[in-house]
Amino acid sequence: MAPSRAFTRLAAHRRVLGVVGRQYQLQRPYYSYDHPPPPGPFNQTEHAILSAAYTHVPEHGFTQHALSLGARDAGYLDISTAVLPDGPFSLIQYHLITKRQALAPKSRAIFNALDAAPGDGAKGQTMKIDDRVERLAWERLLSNADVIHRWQQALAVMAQPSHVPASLRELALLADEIYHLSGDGAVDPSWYTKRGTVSTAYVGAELFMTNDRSPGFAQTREFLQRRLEESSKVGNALGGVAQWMEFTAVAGVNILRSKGMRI
Amino acid sequence: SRHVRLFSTTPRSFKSPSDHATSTSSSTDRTTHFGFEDGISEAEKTERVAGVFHSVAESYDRMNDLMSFGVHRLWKDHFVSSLNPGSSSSIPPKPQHILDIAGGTGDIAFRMLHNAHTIHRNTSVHVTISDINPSMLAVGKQRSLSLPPSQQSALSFLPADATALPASILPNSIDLYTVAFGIRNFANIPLALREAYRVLKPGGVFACLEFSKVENPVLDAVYKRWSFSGIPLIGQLVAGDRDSYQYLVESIERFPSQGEFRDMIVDAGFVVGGDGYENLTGGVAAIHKGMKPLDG
Amino acid sequence: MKAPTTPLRTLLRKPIPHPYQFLPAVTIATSISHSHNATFSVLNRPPPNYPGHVPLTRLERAALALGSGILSLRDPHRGDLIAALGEATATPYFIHRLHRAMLSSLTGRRILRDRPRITSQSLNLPYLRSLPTNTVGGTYVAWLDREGVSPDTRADVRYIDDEECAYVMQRYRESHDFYHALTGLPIVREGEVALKAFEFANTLLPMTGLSLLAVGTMKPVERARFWYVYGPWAVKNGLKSQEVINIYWEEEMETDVQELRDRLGIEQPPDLRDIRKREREEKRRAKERANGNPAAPAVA
Amino acid sequence: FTTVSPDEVSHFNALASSWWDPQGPSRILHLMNPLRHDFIRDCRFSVPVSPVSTTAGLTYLDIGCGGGIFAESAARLRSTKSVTAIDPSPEVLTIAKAHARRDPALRGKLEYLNTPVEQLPAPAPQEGYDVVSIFEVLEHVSNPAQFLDRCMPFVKPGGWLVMSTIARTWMSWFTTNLMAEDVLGIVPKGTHDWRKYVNEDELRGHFLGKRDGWGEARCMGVIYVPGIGWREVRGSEKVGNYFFAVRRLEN
Amino acid sequence: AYSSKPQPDIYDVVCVGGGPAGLSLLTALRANSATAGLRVALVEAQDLNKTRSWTLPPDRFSNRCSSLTPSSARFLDKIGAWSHVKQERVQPYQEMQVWDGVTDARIEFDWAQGATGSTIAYMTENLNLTSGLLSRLDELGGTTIFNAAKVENITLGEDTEDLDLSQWPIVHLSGGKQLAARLLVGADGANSPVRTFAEIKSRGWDYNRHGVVATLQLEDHGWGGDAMKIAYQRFLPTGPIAMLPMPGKFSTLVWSTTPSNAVLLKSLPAKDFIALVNAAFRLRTVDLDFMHTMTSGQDDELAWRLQHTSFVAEAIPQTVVGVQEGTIASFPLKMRHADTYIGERVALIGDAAHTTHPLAGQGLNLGQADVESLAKTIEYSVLHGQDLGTRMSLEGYNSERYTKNHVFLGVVDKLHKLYSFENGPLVPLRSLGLNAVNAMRPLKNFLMDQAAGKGVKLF
Amino acid sequence: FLSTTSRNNANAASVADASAPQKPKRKPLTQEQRDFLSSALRVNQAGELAATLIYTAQTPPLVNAHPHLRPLLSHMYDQEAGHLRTFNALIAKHRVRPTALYPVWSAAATALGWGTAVLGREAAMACTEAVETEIGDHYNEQIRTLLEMFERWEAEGYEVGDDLRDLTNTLRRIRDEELEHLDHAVEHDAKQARPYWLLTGVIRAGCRGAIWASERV
Repeated sequence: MAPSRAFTRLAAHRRVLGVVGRQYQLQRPYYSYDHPPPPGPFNQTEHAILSAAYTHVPEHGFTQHALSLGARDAGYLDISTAVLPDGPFSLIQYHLITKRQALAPKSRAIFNALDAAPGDGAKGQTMKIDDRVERLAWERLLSNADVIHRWQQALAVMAQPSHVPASLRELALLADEIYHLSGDGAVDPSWYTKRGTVSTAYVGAELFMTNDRSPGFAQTREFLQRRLEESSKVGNALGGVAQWMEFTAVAGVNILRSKGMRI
Repeated sequence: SRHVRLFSTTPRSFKSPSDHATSTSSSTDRTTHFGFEDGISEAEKTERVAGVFHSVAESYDRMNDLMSFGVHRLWKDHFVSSLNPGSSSSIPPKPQHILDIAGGTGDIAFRMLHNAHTIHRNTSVHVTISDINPSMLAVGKQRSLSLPPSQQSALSFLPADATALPASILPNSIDLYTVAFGIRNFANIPLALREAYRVLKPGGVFACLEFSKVENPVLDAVYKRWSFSGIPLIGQLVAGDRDSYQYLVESIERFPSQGEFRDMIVDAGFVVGGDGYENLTGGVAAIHKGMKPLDG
Repeated sequence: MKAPTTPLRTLLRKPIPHPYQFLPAVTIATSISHSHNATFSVLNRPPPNYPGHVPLTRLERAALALGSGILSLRDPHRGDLIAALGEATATPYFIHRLHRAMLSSLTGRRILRDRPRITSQSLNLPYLRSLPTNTVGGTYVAWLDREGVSPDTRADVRYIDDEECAYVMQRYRESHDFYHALTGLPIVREGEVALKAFEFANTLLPMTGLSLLAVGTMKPVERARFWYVYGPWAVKNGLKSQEVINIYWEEEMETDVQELRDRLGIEQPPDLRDIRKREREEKRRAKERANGNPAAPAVA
Repeated sequence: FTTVSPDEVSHFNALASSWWDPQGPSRILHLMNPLRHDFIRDCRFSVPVSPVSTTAGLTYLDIGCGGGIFAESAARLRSTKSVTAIDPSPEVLTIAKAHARRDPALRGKLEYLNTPVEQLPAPAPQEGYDVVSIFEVLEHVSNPAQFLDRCMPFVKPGGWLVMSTIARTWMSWFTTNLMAEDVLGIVPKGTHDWRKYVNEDELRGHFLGKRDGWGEARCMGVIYVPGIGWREVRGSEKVGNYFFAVRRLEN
Repeated sequence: AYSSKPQPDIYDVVCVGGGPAGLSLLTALRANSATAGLRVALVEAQDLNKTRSWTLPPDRFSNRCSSLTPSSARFLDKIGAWSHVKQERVQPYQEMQVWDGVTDARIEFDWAQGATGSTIAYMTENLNLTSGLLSRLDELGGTTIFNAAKVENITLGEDTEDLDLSQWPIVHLSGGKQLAARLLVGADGANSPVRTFAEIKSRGWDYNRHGVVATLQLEDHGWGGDAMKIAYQRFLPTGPIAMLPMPGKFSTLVWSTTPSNAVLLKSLPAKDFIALVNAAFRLRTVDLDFMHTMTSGQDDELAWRLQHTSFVAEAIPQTVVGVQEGTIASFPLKMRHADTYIGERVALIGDAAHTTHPLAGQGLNLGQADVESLAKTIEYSVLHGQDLGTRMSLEGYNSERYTKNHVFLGVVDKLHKLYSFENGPLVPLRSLGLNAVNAMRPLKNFLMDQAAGKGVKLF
Repeated sequence: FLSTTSRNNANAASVADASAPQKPKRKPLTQEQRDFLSSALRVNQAGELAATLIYTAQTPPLVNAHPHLRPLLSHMYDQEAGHLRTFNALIAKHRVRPTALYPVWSAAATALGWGTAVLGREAAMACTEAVETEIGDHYNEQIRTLLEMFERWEAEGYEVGDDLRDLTNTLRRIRDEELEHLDHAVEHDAKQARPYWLLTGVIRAGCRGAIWASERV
């Protein structure tokens, strides 16, 4: 019965930590590298049920039915799915969180492979941040492939008012993960604009993907690239205008100073 | 004629249930509280609670309406639909045995039967309504007559004390253990939780719907003023009995907050999903759910 | 022939409102500057840039456009009128846009350089007939035979000033039949209008747009079919696909039609010919039932 | 007996630290300084120049030199042999000496003395300085006439006595007292006492009257326009600041 | 106490940087009698002897040229340097054709009809100018030149007991030499160490364009022959291309284009490079874009396209037939402007103060105008005994030049941005404007006077 | 021993292995602690940004009028720029969200710097003194909370992570440098500014408001 004792200890352990509040698993301020990370957003039971239910999604979609099938596979009772806080939405969240967390190992694999490949000369390293962002967003879209025919239904569930904050928070975390993995360290207002653009581009591409019949979702990738390019062009234009306005303002002050005014 | 919810604990000595030895001593003269009066013995509390329910018996629903601005019916519907009894992945569906504690008038039981039998057409779901107060059970029996026969056959009534369930309920036999607006009147909540843990099957779900702490400070201030001044006043005007309503309001205040109650559930050995609770209307009431782990 | 080296300034500064107006005194080796020469009058027309070229003043061009537009609506079979309408309305911007589209693609430039012509002599029709039916050449020839049309019925371009733009218009006109083969739309009015809608979305030539007015003259069921099936198909595929003017038809004879469609990004529309055939039979059967034997079972 | 007024000295001591701050209160003096050299050059060239004096280099005596604005600039000119600058206020002289040390070109050509003009030993009759300058001093002196008499012997025959001061008119009150000091604050408060201003005709009268051996007086009016600086305005000596010079005839 | 460190020797003006701006300032100071007495020093990192001994045969020209306006030429003449410049290598031009590559709207700059072709500007090689200035400076003598001396560091001096140099900049040269400067003039290029010492920020932005320069040989002396030389500039969406006449059949190319095009141009063999240059003046922009994607075979592509493109031969430069080997080079284009030109005992002139887009070819002229103004300010200080290094005396220079340069930089920046659009509403609008200005002669004359620097003083 | 996950903190969805019997070496941060640390870093970045922009805006007017102040101002600016770089690195490393009011603080700081500089040398020094006192107190507070957190951990037998220890030392170093600026300001007669109380009062209130806002937004 060792696992059960371990399991109860974990439950106790969690209580001792005063781990509280759903939002912690969605909002992750202050990643600490020396302290162990807080336990994952799903505990063991939820993880067991959800991972089992996830295999039924392609067939039954993100529904209660898939959940109960998953619970049955995991050896739980049909009623056990009631313990999941939001039912089908938990399954969607499970999909979102696992795919997001899968990005980190995938990104290392891709970028290291690109570095190692001498062919195009350490492309990974010299690869511009925008290309890395595009590549990571594309990888994340590809990971939707096997549930894409069920995704419009999932979007409907996510659009319910009670679930919208959690879905948006998850999207924000995805954008932050993408930019962190692409090695972008900017911490000025562009932090917000970049994450905003990649979020809108990603959501647009995901919607596009739900009815994209082209082989290998090639058109979705084109859509994503076009959307990212547009936003970067708009960004540059706005950046240019802001730069010009600042330059002109400072030049005005300099002219007044050159004319002898004591400012 | 709505019967009063009667609640009394038989003054038997408490057997400490199996391996989960808990801290409280087993002597009968443990002190507990009755509303804001502390230091009264447990037996005396059961005595006074029974008295309260007698006087307020006929206005049970009206009291709930007052406390929840009439929303408690919606809470109960949401409570049952979120549990979704009777839904099953296999054909023919596996039988489910549901135990509804302190469900005298049968509100929750009837909704569960409706959910299982009509919505899911799963007749192999059996609901046992248990309450310590025989008159509440009588009211429940009387109301169950209006149910369709198939549902009536799947219903049984059991007068019992939640902190010491009778032997007729075998350990590891219950699929779903629900308690609605009752647990705050239990004399010893941790004991009741351990009882629930004992009787539930591995994978079984403990679910509780109860008034709770309002989270938003502004709303909380308003709600407190309403419950402490408005309700006893109305109780006086409508039911001519101020102290019972006073007790009801105070018992809600004394009931542990969402987080604390969730910890008590976790202590009893259950596993909770996410936060372990779900607030209704900003925290006026809350649904707590726990599951007995497979290997528990 | 090199121009004498009179100082440019004196040349350009003649008190003529337009800076480099064509002057008989100095015959400039290259053609008239493409910007419009407004002041030459109907009497002394400048020499043609290419055989059959008739330089028009703005007024004449407008008159030609208007006249050919109205008349071709009344009688769509007048091919020459439609050709004139196309040329008259193409000049200010549209033909240059198409010309730039050709110039910015590799095959487009090759076409402009080689200047192939699609006529019954230039195409080896017997060889094409031997090609399997799924190839471009095969379908084109099969379509020619089925519609009973010959590639030579195309009129020459006369009213476009720039000589290369004239060839572009000529090429578009000669490839029109290949578009029929590519999309499988018949030359009956409904098929023609659907193809014109596709061409308008793809090449933006005003004549193709104007011929959409012919939708008004179609039968209600055809019009409904256009608005709900063929119209949206034409616009979507016309915009999405690459420029069809840049297809080097002579080199694509052997390629499979579906493969070409995928390469260009065009989806095959529902076969209009079969639909109309079934529709006709149904009408015939309904007519027989109405006047012949009312008891005949209506065919589902 | 002395014409130095104590409160004037203390006022200029407080001003000492910001004397050389380009944006400071004495900016207006810095801007006027070049015009002084133009005026002196016009004066000297208005008389057929005797060849001897130009080659050997001129000697200057600046009375009331303050921070040494004019003294330093005179010393830097190539045509200058030596400059002696005197001022009664000790602090302002320490500032002048400290500032003089910053420019190697001034070494040996500029000498500061902390004495009022009365205690300065009078030179031999034919000796003296080619140019004796009294800039913006007259309006701070308690008895201008005596002060001038005391300064005149220092001028070498053929040399020039040059000064600049402000005319006592309502216009100069409006510009220097009201506008400059109170409203715009470009001149520190308490610098000028309107009553001590000296009119141009009084000066002219002083020299014409009883003194022989002095040539015809020359005068140039100037006006300060904020943002543009000092400009010579003909006839404005009646109204505001003006330069005044008179030449000692060789006998 | 006697400080053991070597005493810095004291100069009135130390000019860092021996470019056209630095040399013409020192020459101006030495040539003017009032300022001839000043102790001046020149510090140059490169070897000036190479500039002194610079000679090129008449059929070879350096690729770094600039156009000198008549007012700059007049200033150089005033300081006596113009006669030292090899006049046979200087090419005045009397007319300028500027047209919009997308819509062919055109403007011609030339003097009134009757005038006997007075000059718009003089095309001179930078090296020709600097060697002329250097020979004039040597002729005047009196300047201590620290040749091939690198500036290690610039610090403020100390307050020793006999001299307080705490406000004076001390220039430490590589050889350990120390120069105390009453006025330190920064003529040391775009990222100037003097400007960094004075902690003056330089603001602006990069144009993401490269200027490709080359010396070309045309088929003839130009349409107007040697008497009437014409400069041409065509505005393409990727940037303007300019053909400026040099003596004989030669002319110099300044083509501002995208970095990728610049890389392609430098990598092409001569015949393809020539084909692209000819195409850039003749063909449509869509052909040009395509030819930039080709790696070779531009010349026969050009031959084919010429048959089908209509253009007026006399309105564009004659066909380029040769390119002088080794003169194809490129440099990044940017716009920078310092916050101020003066500091305590510091003055900035030329590229150190401002860098601009070459489309108006006025980079050098702005520098020369700065020098003229600074020399005048120094002369005024010397004549009035001011300490020529203090901020007080330098204010005149900053006040006179800063606004003028800022306006000029702004106009050139806006022109570049206006003409970088290939489609959209701006294209017809700008063409309408260009044709309108071309039609109004008084407005055109005003513009030409302003450009030549002799027009009415606005700021 | 609770297995710490890989360096780049890919917190796998599976539960951290808690079967080790004895107490884990370091405790995962609780939600409050994480909120405190992220808002602290956010506030500090905003504060240092404001400080750098105030000095940038103050330098030209001050240096033109008082050239001898240039070395002092550039020294103080370099230190503030160093602080900003440190906090920018920390925020990027710990993936903390920077303050959304970044442009607002930049505009406010530039206006404040330039305004006080034009008012005169004393006003500028008074502004520096007010801002530095406010920032100094804030750093003290943060250091105190961190030390309390460490004590609680040590009491429970856990160890403190190195990044938190480095953070505390950095905060101490930066606080001392800020207080040094404070002394410089007072040396250059910040107290003589007219009207002293109004000026410092308004600026300190503004700083406190800004700190409160940046913690949340």
